Amino acid sequence: MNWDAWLPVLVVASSLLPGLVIFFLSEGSHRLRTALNLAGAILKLVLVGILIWGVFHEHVYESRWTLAPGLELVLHADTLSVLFVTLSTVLWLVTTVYAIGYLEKAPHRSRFFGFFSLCVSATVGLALAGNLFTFVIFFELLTLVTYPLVAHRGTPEAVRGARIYLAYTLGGGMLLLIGTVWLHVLAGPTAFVEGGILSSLPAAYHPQLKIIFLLLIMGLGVKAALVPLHGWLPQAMVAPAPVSALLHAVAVVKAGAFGIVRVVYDVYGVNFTDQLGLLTGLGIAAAITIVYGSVMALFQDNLKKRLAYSTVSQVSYIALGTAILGPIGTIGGIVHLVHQGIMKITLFFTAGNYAETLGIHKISEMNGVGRRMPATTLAFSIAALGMIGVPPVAGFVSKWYLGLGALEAGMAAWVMPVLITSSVLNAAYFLPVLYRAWFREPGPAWPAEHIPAARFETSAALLWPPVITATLALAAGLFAAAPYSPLEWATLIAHREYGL
Amino acid sequence: MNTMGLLVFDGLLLFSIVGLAWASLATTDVRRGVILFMAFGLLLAVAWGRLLAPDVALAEAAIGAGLSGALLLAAVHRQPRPLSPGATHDSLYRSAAAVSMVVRWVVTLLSAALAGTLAWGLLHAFSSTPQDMLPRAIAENLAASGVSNPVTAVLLNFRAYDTLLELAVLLTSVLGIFSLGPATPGYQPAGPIFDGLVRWLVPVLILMAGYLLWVGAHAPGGAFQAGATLAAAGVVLRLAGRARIGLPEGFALRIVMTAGVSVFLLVGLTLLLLGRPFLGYPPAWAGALILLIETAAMLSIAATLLLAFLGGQPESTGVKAAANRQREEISRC
Amino acid sequence: MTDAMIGLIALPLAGALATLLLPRSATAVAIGTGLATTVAAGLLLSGVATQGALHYEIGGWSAGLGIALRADGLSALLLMMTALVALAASVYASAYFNTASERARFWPLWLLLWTALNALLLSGDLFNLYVTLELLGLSAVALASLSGRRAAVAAALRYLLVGLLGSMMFLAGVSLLYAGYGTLDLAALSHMVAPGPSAWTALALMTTGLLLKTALFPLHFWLPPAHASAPAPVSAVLSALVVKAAFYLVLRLWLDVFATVVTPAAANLLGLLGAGAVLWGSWHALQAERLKLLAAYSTVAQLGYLFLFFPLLLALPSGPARDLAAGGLVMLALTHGFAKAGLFLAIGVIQQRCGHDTIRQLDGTAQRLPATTFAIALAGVALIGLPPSGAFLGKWQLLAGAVETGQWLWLVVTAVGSLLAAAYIFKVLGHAFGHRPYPNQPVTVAREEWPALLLAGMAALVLGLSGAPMWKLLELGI
Amino acid sequence: MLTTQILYALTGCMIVALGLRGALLHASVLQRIVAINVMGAGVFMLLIAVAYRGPGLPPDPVPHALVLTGIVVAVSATALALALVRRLHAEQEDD
Repeated sequence: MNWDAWLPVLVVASSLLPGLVIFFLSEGSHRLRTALNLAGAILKLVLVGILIWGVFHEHVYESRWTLAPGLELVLHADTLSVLFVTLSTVLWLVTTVYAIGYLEKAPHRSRFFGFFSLCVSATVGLALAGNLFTFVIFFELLTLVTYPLVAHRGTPEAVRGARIYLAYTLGGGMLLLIGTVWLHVLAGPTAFVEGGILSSLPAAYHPQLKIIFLLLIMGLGVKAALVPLHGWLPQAMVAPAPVSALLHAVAVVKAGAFGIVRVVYDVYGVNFTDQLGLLTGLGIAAAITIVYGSVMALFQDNLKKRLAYSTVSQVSYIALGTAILGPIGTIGGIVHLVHQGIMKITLFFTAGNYAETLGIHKISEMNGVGRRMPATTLAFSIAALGMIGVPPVAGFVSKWYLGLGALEAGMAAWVMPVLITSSVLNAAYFLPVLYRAWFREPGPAWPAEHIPAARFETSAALLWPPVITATLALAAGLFAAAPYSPLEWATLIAHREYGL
Repeated sequence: MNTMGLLVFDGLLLFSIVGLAWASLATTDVRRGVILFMAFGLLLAVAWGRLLAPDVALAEAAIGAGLSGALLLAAVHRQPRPLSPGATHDSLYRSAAAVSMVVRWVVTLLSAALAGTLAWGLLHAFSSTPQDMLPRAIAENLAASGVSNPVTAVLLNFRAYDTLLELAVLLTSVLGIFSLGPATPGYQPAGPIFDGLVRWLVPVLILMAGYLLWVGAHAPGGAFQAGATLAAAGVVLRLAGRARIGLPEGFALRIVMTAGVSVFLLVGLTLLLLGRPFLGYPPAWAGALILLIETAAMLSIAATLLLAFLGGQPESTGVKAAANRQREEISRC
Repeated sequence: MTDAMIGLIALPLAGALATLLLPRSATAVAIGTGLATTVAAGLLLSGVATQGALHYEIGGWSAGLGIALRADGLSALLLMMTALVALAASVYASAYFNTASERARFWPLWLLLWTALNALLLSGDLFNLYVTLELLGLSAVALASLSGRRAAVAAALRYLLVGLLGSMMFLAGVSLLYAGYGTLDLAALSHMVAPGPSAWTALALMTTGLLLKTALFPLHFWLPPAHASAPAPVSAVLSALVVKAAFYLVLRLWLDVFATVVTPAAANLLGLLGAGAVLWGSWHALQAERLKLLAAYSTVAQLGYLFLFFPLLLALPSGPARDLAAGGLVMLALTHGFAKAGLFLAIGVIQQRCGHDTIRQLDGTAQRLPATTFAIALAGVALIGLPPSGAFLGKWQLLAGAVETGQWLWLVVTAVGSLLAAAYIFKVLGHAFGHRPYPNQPVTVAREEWPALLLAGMAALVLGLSGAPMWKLLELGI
Repeated sequence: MLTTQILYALTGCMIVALGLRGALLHASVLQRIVAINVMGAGVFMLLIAVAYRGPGLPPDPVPHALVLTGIVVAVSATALALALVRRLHAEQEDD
């Protein structure tokens, strides 16, 4: 069998098959379930390694399957998809370990891990999608498999939050579907080609293309939590911590941002989008979301809600990066896709640790938590500083490139103030938390101490994942220039997009 | 009968037919409506005779007016009190009195419009030259069909598949009736005069059924008319309060009920095995096969129509026709 | 291959007679006949795929004089779906009815219904279609009133009266056509029929009659009570197959026989009625208190989508675009067949296990019957039209056709309809998440839950992913 | 004689209209069943009128066969409808 055609399918299947098997496992078989999960994750990591090496050397991996005449399911590995696949695979491995620790005695674990693996398969499938049709299929599948995860706890709030999440995402999915069908009718099957394919269409179609662009961006914007469409994200925080960590920091939210990057670069082509005057609109929407998210985060006492609003603003940096014409801005946007993922997942892990170990849900309860759980709080601090953009953590790198890109593209007039205000706001809602955690005296007793302080401050499976991801965030910042680092890979993508 | 006389006859006949139909539907007393409907059916049979359709006239008289009338009268007789409108009224059509005039006018206009368009379409169809392709084809192939009566040829040879399905329809309706409950209680024994009439009438009916069956090959008649006459004999016996009305019991009853369809199917399939098309009788054997099928069909038509009149499986048979339906046991969750 | 056609009619009919004559071994005979009929359907499908449209003259008489059976791409696919759905429902029914007398009464009527469906899909003669429609109507009514409860009998009675009205109108249309063109054979008629008063009236009458039987929007009042009160396997087949057979006839008449007579205005009227059905059906499904009513209203809505295709098929010039839209229509019809049958069977499991199917009190059941809930979820995915399901491809073609012909109303209606469908499906699925622990074994009643799971899986996964060869098959049909 | 054919066809249309009106308007089920039978008779009259070729000429046998089949189908449908009505009455007495 030719390896090139089967590798992308294997990457998707490596989490799909264990997921389907886990569904039918009875609740009791922990070891088998854990083994299947970890085996799937490691196998995927190995396959992705091969993928990275192959794509770096201009090797083409593509598998096709026709669903109907003119409608093909295409999995094609190019530089941009590999970046997102690597991010998802690494973080999935870490989150699986974390989830095994987090759900120690919880019910319905077979169902949880089944849908968990399906969700990662959908994300990886979405990343590897070769044309807009396949992207839409995996986009809707992602909605379908994340609904049970958000509603996992079964409490009335969880079901209500899941229903709101569903209403938003299915509505967005319908807009995306209509836009894709319309584009399909105008321009035939739209494959993702670096530099975009729509510039060749006759000028008469331009008004229609503008409406289609609006539909696509609104459809994707729901998942990327652009301002008017972000309502579901804070509601979906009722989900268990590993779900919020992987889904709302990496899979779901990133899928929306990744979709915007795909549409702008590989369907319309960034120059053609600018020629249609759509880039500035996208930029303004992103800017509004950045500021709005940060402002709203200020007022949240619940730690996870604050992180949720911070996600809303941080994801729009990626949209801002795409809106900045020029390779440097693009690098800034794309590299932030990875950096934000690593930093935000650390924050959600640590929030999960606080809740699981000490029963802390509100920031007001975090006085002196640094003394009780030093390692977790250290990880929290690294990630928080990264979010603010303090070197050497990864966040600084992407903000630096965004600023540089704005200067180079002459859009500094309104991009720089946005970057500065949002960084200040980030500091405003993260630094007090750090101060309260490190320098305040702890209260008489923790709200609900589940796990006593034995050799480590909490169970191993809960402690090591945030520490690993914090070091990754640090490494991404320090060794940004190293080969195969996220920044290097983003530069490679930008060069191929702009054909340098 | 010169053309003027015919015209008068037609006019009179059609006027009374439409009059009876209107009267039967205008009255609110169901019993009166049913009786008028039976009269309407009989006049209709005369109309078919007038239009040179003797086979259909026989069937209309025996089945359309006769048996349908008997079924309807039995239903009216059993109806305890006027059906309270609440029971089966549709949310759209409340009891006749409460239906506002608007709805009546709308429905009347709607039906008039339907009749108008139907007439308009028909006149257009009649104006074009009558297509005689099919009658000519039947005339040519009549010799090979094994019977000389064209209607029987169409029913049992050219369009035999239709008749097979039609017998299946009859079987389905009886199975549906069986699943709805036991047969109706019988009637009290007949007085001497009625008993005498029955003693004379039933043998004549049976003889006529046999004749109709046989004559169907070359003159108006056939399985349906014969079956209906046989069923009529059974109905008369039932009305006379007789316990035994000639229906077999249990397994035998089921054999008779399915005789028509199974013989038809067996003949069709064996012909298929012999390399002929399905239901493609070899000309030499056609006559005999048609008679065989018609006999079986007559028996099952008579049995099914009689069981329909009885309203279910006669009690005395072995099958446990429980008095009221035992509810499905549904296990609790 | 033509023997497969005869087999498709003779086998279930012989099965019906056998189950009537041998009530004790009725279940075994019925399942055996079902398997044989499914094999025959498979043979026919492969025959049509290799040799193109098949044609068989019963009795050897040439078309017009005798009755011709026809099987093209469309009818072969519908026959295959009918066989699979009916077989799965038969396996389900063998476990659903627990008293011997019920089973003895159920099987003959069930196989007669199956005969009627096969005969209707194969028939190429107008009057023969009338007889098959009557056989279908009567057997469906007899099955619907099987439980003997008051609600079921009243609904079945109304269903019968509406069905009779529809058949009479259909017959009036047939008599008009016979008066005008002197033949009853569909193929001959499609060449002879020319626009004119008799053709328009005949089309109008026959279509009204069939719309009564398909329960299209204004004429749908009889469907929800009838389908909701019938036993589970019966309502599965009623919703998935019986109404669809009547739709198949409307399709056959409008696109084959009356192709030259049909005007875009008439097609738009059908489209509008379909749009009304989508919105009305989805809205009432959302308000439904009981699962079976929800599924019945969902049938009314899903049939509305199928009628939305008519204005598109009329407006698109015949060519690849039209074939794609026709393929989308058939894919949507097939997927709805499988999904709705799976949904009704799953609801039957819940109703039997709990004695009720009111949605509000579903919490306990949904968690204790994970396989059933999973079947409802899969069927729901197919009913909404979310990806891996065939309905996604069907709705894609519907949207593409709407965009291409610039008829934006259908696009908006489809979008709103799908979102409403998502609302009422997930209203049900919301109850599947609770804190009660799962039973160790996911499948509790194997013989009832596996058919539901397989049917729903067929709709949600198999049709969506392996639907490509179906389009090639359809070039032969519409 | 063309006028006989048209005369009977028009009467048929009128009977169909009467039957339809009765079927839609009547509340009592039995009368609705009668009305449907009347409507059926009307349609059969159309068919027989179509078959009529003139006083001396042999009529077209196909519509005759169709009407024969139609009559039998109509009676079986009526029988089932009446059984359903009877069952409804029985249920009414129970509760």
